[in-house]
Parts: sequence; C-alpha cells; structure tokens
Amino acid sequence: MIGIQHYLVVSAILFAIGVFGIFLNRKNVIIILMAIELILLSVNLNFVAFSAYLHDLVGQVFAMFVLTVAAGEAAIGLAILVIYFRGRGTIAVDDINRMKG
Amino acid sequence: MIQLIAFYLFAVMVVGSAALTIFARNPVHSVLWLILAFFNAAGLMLLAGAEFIAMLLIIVYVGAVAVLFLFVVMMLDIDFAELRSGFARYAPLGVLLIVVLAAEMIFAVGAWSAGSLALSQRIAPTPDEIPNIQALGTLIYTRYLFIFEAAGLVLLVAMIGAIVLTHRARGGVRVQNVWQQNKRRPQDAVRNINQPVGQGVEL
Amino acid sequence: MNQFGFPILSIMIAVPLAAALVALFTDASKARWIALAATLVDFALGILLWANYDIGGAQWQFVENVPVFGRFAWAMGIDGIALMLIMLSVFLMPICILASWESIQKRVPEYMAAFLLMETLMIGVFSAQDLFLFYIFFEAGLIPMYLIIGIWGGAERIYASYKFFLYTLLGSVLMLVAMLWMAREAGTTDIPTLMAHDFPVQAQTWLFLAFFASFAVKMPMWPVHTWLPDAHVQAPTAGSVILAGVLLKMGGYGFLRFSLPMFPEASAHLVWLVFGLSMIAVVYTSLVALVQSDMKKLIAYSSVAHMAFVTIGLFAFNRQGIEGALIVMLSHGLVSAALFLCVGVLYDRLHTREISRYGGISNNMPRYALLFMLFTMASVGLPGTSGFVGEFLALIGAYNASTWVAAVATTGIILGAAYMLYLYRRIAFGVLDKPDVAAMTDISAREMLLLAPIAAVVLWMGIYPESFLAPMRADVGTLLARIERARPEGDSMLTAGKPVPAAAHVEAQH
Amino acid sequence: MTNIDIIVFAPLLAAIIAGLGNRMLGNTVAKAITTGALFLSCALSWPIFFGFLSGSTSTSVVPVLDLIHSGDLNVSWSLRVDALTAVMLVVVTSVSALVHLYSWGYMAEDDSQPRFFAYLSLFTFAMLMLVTADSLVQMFFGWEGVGLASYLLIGFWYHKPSANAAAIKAFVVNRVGDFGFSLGIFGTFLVFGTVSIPVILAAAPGMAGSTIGFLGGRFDTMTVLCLLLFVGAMGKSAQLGLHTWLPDAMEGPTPVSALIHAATMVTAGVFMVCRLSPMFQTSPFAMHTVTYVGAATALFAATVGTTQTDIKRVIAYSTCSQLGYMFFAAGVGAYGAAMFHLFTHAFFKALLFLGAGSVIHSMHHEQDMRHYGALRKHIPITFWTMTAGTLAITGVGIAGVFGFAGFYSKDAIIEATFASGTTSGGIAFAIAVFAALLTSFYSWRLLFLTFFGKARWAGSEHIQHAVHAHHDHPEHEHPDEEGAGSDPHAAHGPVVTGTAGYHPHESPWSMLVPLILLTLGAMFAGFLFHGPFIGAEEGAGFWKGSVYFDEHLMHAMHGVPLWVKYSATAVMLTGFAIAWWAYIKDTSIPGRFTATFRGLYAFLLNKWYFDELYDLLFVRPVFAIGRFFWKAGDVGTIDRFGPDGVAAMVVGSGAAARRLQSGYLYTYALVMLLGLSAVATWAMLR
Amino acid sequence: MSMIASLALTLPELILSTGALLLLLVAAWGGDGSSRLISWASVALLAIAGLSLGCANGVAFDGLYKADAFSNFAKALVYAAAAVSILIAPRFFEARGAMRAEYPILILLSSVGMGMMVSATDLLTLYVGLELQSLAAYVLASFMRRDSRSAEAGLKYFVLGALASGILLYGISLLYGFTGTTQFGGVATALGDGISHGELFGLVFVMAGLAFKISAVPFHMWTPDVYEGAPTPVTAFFASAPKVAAMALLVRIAVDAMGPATSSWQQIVIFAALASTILGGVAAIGQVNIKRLLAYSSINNVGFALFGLAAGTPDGVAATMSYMAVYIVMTLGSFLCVLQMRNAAGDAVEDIASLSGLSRTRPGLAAAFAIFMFSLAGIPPLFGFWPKFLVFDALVAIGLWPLAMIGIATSVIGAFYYLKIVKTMYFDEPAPAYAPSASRMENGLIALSAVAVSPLGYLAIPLLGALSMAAARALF
Repeated sequence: MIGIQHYLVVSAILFAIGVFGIFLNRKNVIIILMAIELILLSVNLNFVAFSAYLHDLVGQVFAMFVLTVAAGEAAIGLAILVIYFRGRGTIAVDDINRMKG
Repeated sequence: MIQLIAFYLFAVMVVGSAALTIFARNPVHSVLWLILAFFNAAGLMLLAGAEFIAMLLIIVYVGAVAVLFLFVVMMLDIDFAELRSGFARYAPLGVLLIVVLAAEMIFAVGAWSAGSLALSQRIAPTPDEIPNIQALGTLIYTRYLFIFEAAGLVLLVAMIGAIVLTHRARGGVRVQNVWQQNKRRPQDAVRNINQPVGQGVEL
Repeated sequence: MNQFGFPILSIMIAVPLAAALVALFTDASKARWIALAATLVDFALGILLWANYDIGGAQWQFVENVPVFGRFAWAMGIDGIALMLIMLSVFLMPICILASWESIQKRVPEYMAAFLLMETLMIGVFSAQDLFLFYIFFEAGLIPMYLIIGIWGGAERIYASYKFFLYTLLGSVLMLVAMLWMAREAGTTDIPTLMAHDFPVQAQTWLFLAFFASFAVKMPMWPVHTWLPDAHVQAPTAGSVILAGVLLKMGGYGFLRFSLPMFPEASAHLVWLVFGLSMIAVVYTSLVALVQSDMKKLIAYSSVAHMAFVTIGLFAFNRQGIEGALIVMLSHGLVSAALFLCVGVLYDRLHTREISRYGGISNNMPRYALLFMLFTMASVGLPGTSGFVGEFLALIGAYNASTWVAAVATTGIILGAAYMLYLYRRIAFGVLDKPDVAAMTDISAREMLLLAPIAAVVLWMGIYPESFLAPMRADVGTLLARIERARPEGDSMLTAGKPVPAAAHVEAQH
Repeated sequence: MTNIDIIVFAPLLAAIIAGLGNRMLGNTVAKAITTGALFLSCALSWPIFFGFLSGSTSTSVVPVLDLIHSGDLNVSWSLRVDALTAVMLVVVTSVSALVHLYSWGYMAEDDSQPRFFAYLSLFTFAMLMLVTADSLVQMFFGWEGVGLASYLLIGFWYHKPSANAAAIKAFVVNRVGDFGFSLGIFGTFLVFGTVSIPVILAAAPGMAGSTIGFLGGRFDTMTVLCLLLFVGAMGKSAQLGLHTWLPDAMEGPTPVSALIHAATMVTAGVFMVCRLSPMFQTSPFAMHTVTYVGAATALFAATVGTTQTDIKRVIAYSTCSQLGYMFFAAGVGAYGAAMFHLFTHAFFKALLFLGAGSVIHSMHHEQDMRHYGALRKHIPITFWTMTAGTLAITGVGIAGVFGFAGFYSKDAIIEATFASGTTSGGIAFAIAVFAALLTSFYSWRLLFLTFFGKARWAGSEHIQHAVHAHHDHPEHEHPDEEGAGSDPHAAHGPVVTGTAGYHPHESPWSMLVPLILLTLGAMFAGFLFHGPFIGAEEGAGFWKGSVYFDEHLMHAMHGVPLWVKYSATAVMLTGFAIAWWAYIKDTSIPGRFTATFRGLYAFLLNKWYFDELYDLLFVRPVFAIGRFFWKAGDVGTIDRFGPDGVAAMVVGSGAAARRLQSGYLYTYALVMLLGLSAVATWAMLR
Repeated sequence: MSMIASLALTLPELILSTGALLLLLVAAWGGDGSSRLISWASVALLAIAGLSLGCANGVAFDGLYKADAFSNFAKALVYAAAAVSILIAPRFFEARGAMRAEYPILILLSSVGMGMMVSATDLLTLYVGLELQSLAAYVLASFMRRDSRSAEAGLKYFVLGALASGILLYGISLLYGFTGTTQFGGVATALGDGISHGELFGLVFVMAGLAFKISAVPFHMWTPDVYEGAPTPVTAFFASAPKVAAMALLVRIAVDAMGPATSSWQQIVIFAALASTILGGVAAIGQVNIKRLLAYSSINNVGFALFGLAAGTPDGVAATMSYMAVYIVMTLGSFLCVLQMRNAAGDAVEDIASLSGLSRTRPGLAAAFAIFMFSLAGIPPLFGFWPKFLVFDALVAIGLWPLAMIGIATSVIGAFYYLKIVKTMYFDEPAPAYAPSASRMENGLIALSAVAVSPLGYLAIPLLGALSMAAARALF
C-alpha cells in the first residue's frame, strides 16, 4: 500500500493551490469559487486517506458531509455571484471594492 | 506496483489540473480542468478504498457542481477578452507565504503514524465483511442520523437561498390555469343567437 | 451602627439622582428649582450627617452594607475624612446650581440633571466602602463632566472634553487592574478590611504605581496635569467650580484611602517620586501661572500647584503633613471654587476671560473687589484664611520628611503671591479706562449669595480649623498607626551636641 | 491689666466696622470709630508700659483661642504681655493713634476714607497681634497680617500703576523673607517639638552644639534655625538684599509710610530677633551674620540716602539705615540698645515722615525736594517739628546732660559695637560711625533743601497744576524762568526757581497735633527711658528676661573710651557742616561734586542698581522661564508627546488600518493567510 | 441511549427546524404577504425553543451533541438575538419593498445551526452546524439583492467564509487523522498524551477557522465590509447571534477538546485578543459610516471577550459568556438606534454626521444611543463595564495582570470613538431631523435594552453570574 504521507502531501499541495487561487486571483470570482472547491477537495482527500489508514469509517462519513455542504456552498456562491453580476455587470475581482476603509 | 504507478499518475494529474484551474485564462477551461481534477481525486480515493466517496465525488461534483459552474459561466455572458490576468503586487509575498505554509503542513503531517491511542479512539472501525457503501449507510442512518438530517437542512437552506436570491417573477408570461380551464362551462363560453340576415355580426 | 434608623448616605445619593430624572422631563425654570431644592435637601442632610457624626466614636459610621451585586456590595460608610469631603460637595452644589441660574440658558434640564448626577457620584465616591463600588462612582463622574464641558463649554470645548475624558480614563483603568488583583489577593472588596491588609511588599510597588496613575491624573500632578487647564478654561463656571472644588479632591482622597494605608511600604519607597513630581509642580506650574493671560487658565495652573501641597503633605508620613493636606484639599475646594465663581461673575458681564480686557474694577465693583481680594489672599495662603492652615501644616509635615521638599515647596508661597496678586492687580486695580468694563455693575444679591457663604467658611476654617480637623483627627491617627512602620527617615536627623554651659543663660533668663 | 484684649481687638473691631460699613457709614463716623479705638488702645497701653517701668507689672499671658491643633503642633492664640511687648505696644498704639489723627487732615480730600482708616486699623491689629505673640505661628499670623495691610495701604491709590507695582513688590519681597521665616518655624518645630516661644527659648541653650541636616548638608542646628528666621526678619525690616520694596513703598499715602514703613512694621524684624534673642545667643555665627547684614544695610542705605531727591525716599533710606543699626546692635548682643533705638526711632522717624507729609500736603503733593526751598516761613510748625526730628535722628545731645532721642540710642549702639570686642563688632562700629556721618549729612540736606534757600516751586508740575486749577492766575509770575527748565531729572542740575505764585499753607491742626506730640517723643524719649532700656542694672530689672540682656556688655558699653563716646557727636557735626556748606553756603558744590564723581553718583542715585540687578536676575527670568515652561514644556513637550501625540499616533495608525482595509478580496485573504502562517510558524517554532 | 431520548435532548433544534419547515410551507402558500405572520410565528417559535431549554441535559447521539448549562446559556442568547433580528426586519425591508417571507425562516434555520454549534461535542456536529449557520448568513447578507452593496457584502462574506471553513476543515481533518477520533473528549485524550506537530497544526487551523466566525484579528477583514453592505437588521443579527454561537463554540472546543493543550493555544488567543482590541479601536476612529464603526466596535469587543477565554479558567469562561450576554444587548440596542436613522423621505442614512445634534431633535433616542456607546466603551456605571471587569478579573486571577493592564489600556482607544458618537449627538449643531419614529415595538426594544445596560443592570449580576458560572462549570 502507498504510504499515507503521499496522500497527505498531495492534499497539502492541493490546499496550497486552492488558497493561492483565492488571493492571487485578480481575474474573476468564478475562479475563486473553484479554488474553494479545490480546498474542500484537498480536505476530502485528507479525510479519506486518514479513514483508510486508520481503518475508520468516520473520515469517510465526514467527507460525505463535506461533499454535501460543498454542493450547497457552490449553489449559494453561484447565486450570490449571479445577483452580483446582475447588479454590477462585472465579476472582476478588482472591481469588488465599493466598500472599504 | 501498479497501485503506486496509478497513485503517482493520479496525484500528478490532480495537482496539475488543479494548478491549471487556477491559471487558465478562460473560465470555461478552468471548469474543465476542475472536472479533470475531480476525476483524478476520485481515482486517488478509489486507491484508498473509499469507493462510495469516490463515486459520490464524480456524481455530485462532476455531474452537478461542475456543470452548475459551467452553466453559470455561460449564463453570465462574460466578455472573456476583458478579463484581466496578472497577479497582485504582493505576489512574491503571497508565494512565499504559501510555500512556507505548505512546507510546514507537509512537515507536520509527514510524521503521521497510527499510534495505539489513535486506533483505540476510533468510533467506527471499518468492518471488513461488508461493502463500503453498506457500512457507510449503516452509520449515516443510525449514529449520524442527526447530522444527516442537519445536512438536509443545509441543502434546504442552499435551495431557499438560491431561489430567494436569483428568482425573478417575470412579467408577460402566460401560464396555464388548469382549474380555471376545467371550471369553464360551455354556457359561459358559448352564446347561441338567432342571427337575422343582413344585419352583420356584433363581435 | 447607623446613628439613624434610615440609610442616610443612600438617601443622599438617591435624592439628586431622582431629582435629575425628574429635571430631565421638565422645562428650564422648573428644572432650576428642582435642582436647587434637591441640592439644598442634600446639604441639609449633610448638616444632619455632620451634626450626628460621633467624633471619637467608631471609625466608620453610618454604615450600610447590602450585598446586592453578588461580586461586590452596596457598602456605604464614612469616616471623618469622607465626612468633610461630602460636606464640601454638598456645600458647593447649591452654589453651582445658583451660579448657573442665569448664565445657562440652553438645555437647562439636561444641565441640571448632569449636575445632580455629578452630586450623586461625588457623594458615592466619598462614601463607598467597597472597592468596586468606589471605582464605579469614581469613573462614572467622567460622563456628566464630559457632557458638561462638551455641551455648555467654550469654543474649544470638544478638545477639552476629550482630553479630560481620555486622560482620566487612561489613568484610572490601570487602577482597576490593581483593584482586581487586590480583591483576589485579600479575598475581599471591603475597603476597611483592605486598609488593614498587608500586601506583599514586592506587589505593593506595582499596586501603588497603578493607583498612582489614576490619582496622579485626577489630582493632577505634574506632568499629567495638562488636561486641567483646558478643561477649566472650557467648562462653564459651575463646571469649573465642581471640577476644582471636588473632583480634584478625589485624587487626594484616593491617596489617603488606598495608596497610603494599603501600600505603606511602597508609599515609603516611592516617596521620592511623589515628592519629586510635587516639587516640580509647585515651581513649574506657578511659573506657568504667572504668564497666563486667561483668568481661568491661571487659576487652573494654580490649582495644580496647590494640589502639589496635598501630595507633599500626604507623603510626609506624619500627622501635620496629612492633616495639612486634608485642610489644603478642603480649602482649595472652597477657594478655587470661589475664584472660578469670581471669574464667572466677570465673564457673565463681559464674556471674555482675557485678563487684559479688564482693569480698575475696584472702582465700579467694590463689593466684588473685596470678595475677590479675600479669595486671592486665601489662595496665597494668608494667615487667617483657610489656605494658610493647610499649607502651613502640610509644609511643616514636609519639613520633617525632607528639608529639600519643604524648601522647594515653600517657594510656592512666594510664587503664589506673585501670580495671584499680579492677577488681582490687572483685574481690580489700575485705571478704569475701558468703557465696557466701567459699565459693569457690582455683584447682585444672587452672586453675593454664592460668594458670601464660601467667604465665611474660608475665614472660619482659617481662624478655627479645629472644627474641621476634629472629625478627621482620629482617622488620621488610624492612618498614621498604619503607616508608621514604613515611615522613611527625614533628612534632618537632629543629633545632640554639647550644650553651651547652661549657667550663663539661666542667669540671663531669670 | 487684662486690658490687653481690648488693646488688641478694639482696632480690629473698628477696622471691620469701618471696612464693611464703608460708604454707608460715612467718612466721619468711620474715622471717628477707628481713631477712637486707637486712642483707646493707646491709652490702655501706656499704663502697661509704665507698669513694667516701675516693676509693678509682671509677664502675663491671656489665652484667646486655640488656633491649630495637629498632633504635637499646638498653636494657641494668646496675648503675651512682657516688657518687650509693652515697649512695642506703646510704640505701635501711640504712633498709630497719632497717624490716625493725622490722616483726618491728610486724607481729607480722598474719596475712600473709610477704607483707608479700616486698613490702618487692620494694620494696627495685625501689628499688635505680632508683638503679643506667644508662639511663632501667631507671630507669623501678625507678620503676614501686617504684610497684607501694608500691601493694601501701599496700593491704596490703586489707580496709580506705580502704587500697584510697589504694593505687589512689597508683598512678594516680604514673602521671600517669609519663606525663610516659614522654614525657620518648621525647623524650630522639628527641633523643639513646639512653636511656643517661651518653651523654645528655654530649651534653646540645650540645643547648642547639636547638628542638623539641611538641604543635604549638616550644620549647627541653632545656626540654621536662626539664619532662617533672620531671613524673615530681613524681609520685613528691609535689610540689604530684601530692602528693595521699602523705597517703592513710599507710593502709599504718607501717613502709611510713617506708621508702617518707619515706626512699626519694618521694626518687626528687630522685634523678632530681640524676642528670640536667647536663640540667637546660642549661635555665634548667626549673630555675626546679623551684625554684618545690619552693618551693610546701614552703610548701603545711608549712602543711597545722600543722593535721593524725593523727600519720602530719603526718609525711607534713612529708615532702612537705622534698621541696620538696630540689627547690628542686636547682632553684637545689645538687644536692649536695639530695642531702645527702635523705640526712639519710632518717634522721630514717624515725626519726620509726618512732617514730610505735611510739607507734601502744603506743596500740593509735590515730593521732589528740588522743587522745595524756603518753606521755613510758610509752614513754621512743620519746620520746627521737623527740625526736632532731624536733631533726634542725627543724635544731637550732650552726654550726661540732655540729648534728643537718637542721641541716646545711637550712641548706645555705637558704643555697644565697640564694646563687644568681636571682629564683626569692630567692623560694625566703623560702619556705624561712618553711617552716622552720612545720616547727619542727608538729614540736614533734607532740611536745608526743603526749608532754606530760594523757592524752587515753579518747576513742579504739581504746583503748576495747583496754581492753574485753584488760583486761576492768568499769568505766570515768573514767565522768564519757565523756559530755563532743564532736565528735571538731573538731580542737582540747574533748577527752576520761583514760587510760581503758589502760597503754601500750613497743614490743619489734625495734622499738626500729632507732629507736636511726636516732637515731644523725639525730644524726650531718649532722655526719659534710656535707663530702663540700656542701663546695666536697671535694664535687667526692666526687661525681666523678655530679651537676652547681657549686663557685661552693658557695663562695657558704658565704659568705652571717650573718643568712642564722642565719635558719634563728632561725625554728626561734620555731617551737619558739610550739608550746611553744600546746600546753604555754596549751592554749586553738589553739582560740581556729581560732575566729578559721575560714576559713584550714578551708582548711589540708582540705589546700587539693586532693582536693575533683581530685574535681570529674577523678574525677567521668572517670566521667561514661565513662558518657556508653558510653551515649550506644557504645550511643546507634555501635550505634544503626551495626549496630543498619542492621539495623533492612534489616529494615524487608524488611517493605516483603514488603508489596509482596501476593499479587495485578495487583500483580505492575504491578511488571513498571513495570520495563519504566522500563528502556524509560531506554533511550530515554539 | 435510545434515539428518542437523544432526540428529546435536541428538542430546541427540533422545534425550530420543524417549525421552520412548516412556516416555509406557509410562506410558499401565502407568498410575501404572509411575512409579518411568519415573523411573529418565528419569534414565537424561538420563544418556545427558548422555553424548552434546560428541560433535559445530557449527551445525545453517542457524543455528537450535548445539552448542558453552557449550551443552554448560549442558546438562550442566540435565540433572543435572533428573535430581535426578526422583529426589527419587517419595517426596514418593507420600506424598500424587499420583505420576503424567507427572511425569518432563514434566521430560524440559522438558529438551528447555531444551536448545533453550541451543543457540538463532535467535530462533525460542529462543522455541519457551522455551515448551516453560515450558508443562511451568506444568503442573508445579500438579501437586498437589488442593492449592489448587499450583493458585494454577500460575495465577500461568502468567499472569505468559504476560505475560513476550508481552513477549519483542514484543521479538523488533521485532528481527526492524528487523534483517530472526531469526538471532543477523544481529541482531548489524545492531546493530553502529548501534542504532535500534526495535532498542533490541526489545532491552529481550527482556531483560525473559528476566529473568522467571531471576526477576531487577523481574520476580521470581512467584518466591516459585510456589516456595511448587509441590510441593517441582518447586520444586527450578524453582530449578535452568530458571534455568541461562534464564541461559545470556540470556548467549548478550546476547553473541551483542547483543554490539555491550553498552553499551545492560550498565547494565540491572547494575541488575537490584543490585536482585536487594538485594531478594532484604532480603525474605528476615522469611520464615517455608523454600521462600519459598529463593525469595528464588534471586533474590539470580541477582543475583550477573548481575554476571558485566554485565562482558560472557569472564571474566564464565565466572564466571556457574560461578556457576550451583555454585548449582544448593547450591540442590538445600537443597531436598533441605527435603524431609526432615516431621513425625512424615509430612506435609511448611515453616515455619522447625520447624527449631529440628535440630542435636540430626538433626545430620547440620543440618550439611548449615548448609553449604548458609553456602555460599549465600558465606562461605569453603565453595565458594559461589568463584563470587562469580569474578563480582566479572570486574567488577573491567573497572574496575567500585565496583559490585563495592556488590554485595559486599549479600551481607552475604544472610548475615543464611542465618545465621537456622543460628541456628534450632543455637542454638534443639529443636522436635519430624522423621520419620526413610527414603531412602538422598536422604541420599546430600545428602551428595554437601554435599561438593561443602565446601572440597573448591576442588579442582574447575581443572576448573570450564577448562570454564566454554571455554564462555565459545565465545561470543566
């Protein structure tokens, strides 16, 4: 069997990429939403890996709920994105700074 | 051995496609890269023996979430040429932070080993005799029933939220009212007249 | 324990509070009368209190203790020192109300309510017997004073009110931490018990400094005095009166009630700090007062110098010093209040505090000039007035502690004479050549009613201070017994020498 | 015997009535009440004095009130009457009563007479309180009380800026003395544990030789205490260094000068030293210091007195000088002589001042002697009384036969200094003799300039004003001399002569009666009382220990060589001769003299430049430092780096924090990540 | 334990969720016209749920959920805050024609999530409860969907919230992997056995994720923007109920799950507390928008509440909970006042300058606002002083008095901007008057909360002390 560290490293890298996507992105918000999905994916990988190596199902149960919540989050995120776009006609991250200070 | 090769294949693919998701100029491409990442992650999970989660990932994420993304990207009618690329001023700082954080995370998790304490604390050890999906199902509908219901509420909130936010009552749309139609009687709609000739019809 | 069948201290606190609430919901004229009535009732209660105070009786009298707050109690009780300061408060309050009778025309109900609230809090501070109850009253005074300065103040009122509020707040929050520590350490919040509690010597220094931060600002001591001139200049007359008359005394009261009895060792170790700052204050602020062109600022700076006598006296660690400090507190409460009232009388007529705008008013305002002269002299510390008794005792105490301190502080009597007489000369003397000044009328009956009682008490205290010293004597004794063990050695260290053969002198003496 | 409380409180009562009644009461009533009270006090005082003279009265103490009671410090107010007090009582009440009477006339045209009389009575009360003091604190009460009254009276004409300035100067300079006095009291209390004078005096010898820490050094206890107390005496008695207020105090009405700044208040310092003489006796160093200070003052004031032109200032410097005499007398241990000179001086100096006041009154408030002259005929009574005063101050008399008051007392002092045999005594003796020469010179100069020679009134603005206002003469009688005016400030330059048509009138009787009565004092006080005061045997019986009475010194004093005895008379005559020569015989001498010794003359005329020096050393720096502390200290440092600085810093960091809140998502995410990394790294490395 | 018994323990959540579902049906049937009815029904539901608290205490679902004094205390606060948030909404939204029946339902569902948060004894419950609350909150933040500021607020809140929950989840996964369990008790056992780097990272990430929810520095960046952009009733809700829930959750996980590793997180909490009080105070000074200012104020106050947790003692926890109790009264009162800020045309105004001279145009409102401001600043005798007192007392009790000194000194910075509001209302010349208040209910709520934080509040100290102490004791 593959060492769990392999999984964890992959997951850590995915997490890093996800975070990277959030704060280095100046293009549009959709990418950010996708970066969030990547973060959640990395977490799920972690859970599954731990679950497998601990021989414990809780990790998988957790992962399942994370998936559920992630789906809900995506729906709401996109809904907010849509109304934002309706209001402002743009989803460029640079433009989202009407409130500051 | 084949497992190892498969793992590295999936691992490299998932990392690569994740990176491309972030860096792709075209959001449509990003979504597609994301889908690829999901597929490969599912592969990794399969390798770890979590069949149900792996399938769920493909069904829910690729089948629903990613498609939703794609749908929204299309719907928003974004002028792709306008989209700016490039990074923030403090990209070096950000990269440094990410690298440090990732290194620390890898360092932290690198020392994992299943200690006796951790094993003794398990709540639901994986049963060997029943399939993964059945074991999970048993667990979700018994021990985690409360959470499961709560997850249902989460989805309900998501639904309400999505509807509240995006639903617009469109004017000018004619809708069928079956009850009205059924209620209608011939005498309401038809008028019998004895039309004299040459006088024309009053409409 | 209570000499009465009713909780008189609580009632004294409640009367103005209730009146404040009522005043808020009435019109200007009614509010004035309500405020006057309430303060007079409190004054009457104060007299009752004094009359029934058993000199030489129990240390704490009129005690009430209702543990209604769980963590701390509604604990009230006074000793002679608190009695005197409460008397000062209730004596000055009706005067403040009367002083504002005509000069305050906008938002009168709120104004009166603020003052009545102030009275409640002042009495609370001096009668609280619970550490945290004290703190609450102590701090709460910031709110009405902030409003008084900010709403009814002069042109720079906002800066002044902020400075006043934040300065004093910063000082006192540190004290709170020390109080928390003390309550934990001693396991009680009861001030009398704490006064007898021996805190570890190492901790005392920190505790002392924390309390010092609060009281030094309140006092105010150099160099944290700069809020005072601003606050005084901007505050309305009655605000200045109450600020100088009572609020500054809270610092001295705090030193007396907390710093000295609770941390005697630390007080002794840090006496150099107190003395040093006080010495600087006497000289420094007196010199600054000398060059002021604004009457109120001048008197405000003089307050800083006078309050330095209080700290000097208190930390002399002997009876004369402490009793002197107490009398200085009372005296300064009266005299500076009266001086601010005097300034207010002029301000009401000419609407300026520039000294140079006045001159020669002895001609057209002789009665005013006489009273102003009396208060000037009392401020200067002329024998026969209250100012002398306090300063003299404080300095005699200081001399016992340190000749340096006494010598430097005594220069205050020179400088004090210089700036006060210089002020008086510029206002009251000289040629009456400014038409608007010449048009000013002498003080009215109402203004006479404000100043005459203070004048009477100033003379009373100056000629027969025993009335005021007697109630406090036993309490000073208790304090002295408490701090005796830490008393630092003075620098005089008299050593006997070889007396001149006595014979010659006996011969001469016969 | 217990009339002492009436003596002390009658003036106070009168002062309160007159002061508070003020204009309601009316001038006459107020004047009558105060003057009546003073005459009552005076009438009751003399019997006490005579009682002590006859030995029928003994020391008594009448308690009045417990003033301050604080631990060991027990200040009670009680009226102590002993021989020393009795001397002061008669001096104070007599001079005061006469001055009250005198003021009826002198102040007749003033609008605030009740106030003036109230002040006068108040002063008298304070002075009586001082001299009856049984404790140092009570003495301080009176000390400051007379200071207040002095302040009020100097500034009585408050519309005059110079009067106001002089009043403040007097008060503040006195406060400098009080600074020392206070410290002295503090120290005395520390050493003796009491402020009761008899107790202190009894215990003082026991403290001799002990040491005490003071301002970081260790000194002889009694020296420290005596010197501190002496600083107080210096301030009140205008001794060199703290004398600057006295000449300026002449801005007050002349009766005030006579009462306060000649006869009574300024002698309080001498009184104090005498009262505390057993203390001073324990410290030779302090005694020497007193001697030197007194001698220096006597010399200084006498030299300055020779050049002044303001009639009152001359007398003021003369007072200053005579006070110096008293001090060095005390300094050599001749307290009896000091008190005697105080006693006689009170009469003749009050006389001189009142006489000067009479001159001023008749010359329509002109005070410059350069505008006097030839007044002998116009105001004869004033002239004769002043002549008597001059004879008294210069010490005219024939030993063993008769002498004016000053003759006895001044001679006694000169002899005592010689007899003391100490170095300081010797120096004091030399100075005393020289100062006596100067005294004689300036006293006669005053008399000659005022009453002899030609009338020089025309140069006076006051006179001119009076002539135009009252006499309404259309033309000047000496128009030609009008233009001859030169710089009126050049002291002995050519002056305008002529009467300008002015006719001086002798003062009213209310002014002349006091003059005459005082003349009697100036003539006979010395002759009558020298025995009890300075007689070797008689003195001890009179003083009864109320001052330290050194019989040996008194004996020695009477046994000094003849040349010493006659030195005073000799220099007096010399001074008279010089004055006569320079101001009667050849009036050009002063001008030539000043032209020759321009520097010396300017030095003296400007009073040794003390005022300028103090202005430079104290007044200006104090204001400058005050302004510096205010602007650079409070505003520039404390506020700038304290509240304002902190506030600005907080507001500034608030602005920075708001800039960080840029509104961009990626910034927010970055900050979160930064926090996370920082915490994680910290946790890892810990 | 049987399923029924477990369900009985979750009675408040059951009431709320069932009620919410029913009301959702009503809403679907009646449309937006039924929103008032639904609002009142929701308040009634919250009241019933509140009354059902404390009926039974114990652990449910094999350790997923726990009803104890602590959760009851927190839930009572949460429900009260939620009820007020519902009550103040209709008038606000109706003025803009944006009242939707879903608003109270979302709040109800969010309350269910918050109930789960405060009762969670398992990381899974924690997560799902948190997300239930958060998702509803995202929607609420952008509830004024035609208002681009509201949408922007929702977007920012969502993105950053998702990032935070990602961080939290990552931490949870590490904790799970390294301890082998998701139960708080199990985690505590494992941490007590020595803390590995993985566990430490898990702990740090979980803390960071929760710090976001309570908007502690440096995870506070969303707060000002979201508070400003969200509709005012929603802002009031954000500032109160979720804060309490998240704080309670943080307290419970810190004590229950990470208790043995106190030394590892204590300094993190101290840092966050100090940073929050300072930054919250400093950044608020230049604000011109009242809601933004209150956002910084909430950051500032959370910092103070965290001091209690930093003490790590029962006293400290009780102090933190007392703090939250008093804090929600003050903050809701303040937002009620903000709701009254409507110009003559009836439009909401949010700039502080418009408050000028309020004491003369609306003395009662100004007085109440001033009371809240002084109370938030912690000036005695107002009751806001008391919780500050308690947290610093807790710090001093464990010898952290230097920290208490610094912390309390930062409260002076806070006083600076609270005074600014008072100054604007009392010292400045009057600005155009606001529209007269029309709602007796809102006035009543303002008066009630003003009285509660007035000195009369001190009379509640014994009760508050006993309840919060019982709550704290339940954790130790």
